[in-house]
Amino acid sequence: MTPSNTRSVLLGTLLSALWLMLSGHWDVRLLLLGLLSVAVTVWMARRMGIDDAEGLPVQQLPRLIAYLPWLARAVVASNIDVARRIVTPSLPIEPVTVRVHADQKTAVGRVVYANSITLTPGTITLEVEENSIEVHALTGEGARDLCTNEMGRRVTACEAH
Amino acid sequence: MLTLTLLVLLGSMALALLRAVKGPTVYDRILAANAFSTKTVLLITALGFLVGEAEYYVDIALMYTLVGFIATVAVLKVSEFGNLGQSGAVRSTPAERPNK
Amino acid sequence: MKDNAVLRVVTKIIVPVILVFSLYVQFHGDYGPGGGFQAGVIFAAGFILYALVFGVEAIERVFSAATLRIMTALGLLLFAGVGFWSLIGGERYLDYDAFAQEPLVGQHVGIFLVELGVGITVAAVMITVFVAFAGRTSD
Amino acid sequence: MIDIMSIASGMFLLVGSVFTLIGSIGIVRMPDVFTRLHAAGITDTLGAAGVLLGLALKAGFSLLLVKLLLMLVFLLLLNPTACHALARAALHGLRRPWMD
Repeated sequence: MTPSNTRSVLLGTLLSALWLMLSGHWDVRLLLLGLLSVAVTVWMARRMGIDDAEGLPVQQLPRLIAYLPWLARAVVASNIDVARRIVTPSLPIEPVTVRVHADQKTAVGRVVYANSITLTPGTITLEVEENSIEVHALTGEGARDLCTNEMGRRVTACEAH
Repeated sequence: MLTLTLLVLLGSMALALLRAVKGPTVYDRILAANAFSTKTVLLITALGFLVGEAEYYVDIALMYTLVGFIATVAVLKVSEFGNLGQSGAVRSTPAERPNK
Repeated sequence: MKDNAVLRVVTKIIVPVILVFSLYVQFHGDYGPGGGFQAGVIFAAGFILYALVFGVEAIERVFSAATLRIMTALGLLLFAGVGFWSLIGGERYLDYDAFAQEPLVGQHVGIFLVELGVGITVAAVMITVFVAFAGRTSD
Repeated sequence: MIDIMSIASGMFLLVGSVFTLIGSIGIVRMPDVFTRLHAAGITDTLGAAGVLLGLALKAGFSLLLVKLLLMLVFLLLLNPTACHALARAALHGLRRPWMD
């Protein structure tokens, strides 16, 4: 099979799983309609040209799931920190913008990194470039944490295959 | 606890609305609208549990999640380019490699 | 907005999800909230997101203007055709009992076809309206 | 067993409500659009996750649970994207961010 056909089959499998999660009906009529819906969607995705390696990061997917627990803990920790700053009457913030190095090789890797940064409150991705990301941080402390590049290294580890 | 959550969500929506009214920039208003739509999604879901028809309400909330995102992107595009159609390759930005 | 890598990648991931969701809404009208009109709107919204990020001319890759016109007419024709089929069967307009021996089965088939027609027309018209508006520039 | 579940669900709802409220207060209190985005991020992550997981514990093992988790995934994928697009647009359209 050509790579694009393989990806279409994969997309179809994932979308079928989505249909079953949404529908929850197992009679023949709705299963056939589900198959039809998935087929129509895969066909449209092919015509749109969105079922490429960016739209369907198959190789990275298992590692990305393994990365999520670490991300969740980071998100909770920074949530508590930012929440405490908001409820402190003096509002102790000192916003800075920093440029952090992004050594991810693929666009998907950079996007995962950028979204991880935005997802943790206290840091927001402003601009994604070829090998760096511009970040707005609520505190100098948050910016320094990011510069240790622990998150970046973990995301880069996801795309190795 | 469910009732409390609903009341808190309504209060938060009022605060977001306050930000949308006060502005001062268009981006503050878009931000407020986006936060408002997130809270609307949560409100619809929680309301479904309160009235005991969560299966119906969660579908509506799912749709609202997707459409709210599209709405934010659309408004951002209008505020940035002045129209909806432009492909966006026109404005010069530090280059992300084109798609193909 | 194609030069925004985050938006581009997330759009590529989410558009198929939106399309499947809209078709789920289309075909589960008898079980949950939904039906042709809502499904058509969500379906079109998926394409609108695609066009917002990749430019309105990208829609041409999937639907040409002629295809959209044909889809609009086809949906309407399906709707009207169901109505007249019942007339021919000796029932009233849009009386679904004419579709099968069993009235209940006939109603299911009839409603399904009518909703499908509504969905196709609404989606095509929404996309057409968006293309018409987005194609115009302010400067 | 039922009791433990409902207590856990209540705890999650409480956490979600508290963070939603704090995020909304932040949207009103913060000095400019970028800092407000940080506050909105609190509502979008721990606020939404708390409320949805609390409701998911109420739902028990069913299709509803799957849909609630699906909704959480959508929110956690789409909200940072909208947030980044908004920050980027504000950076281009506005001026430099507010500094101390």
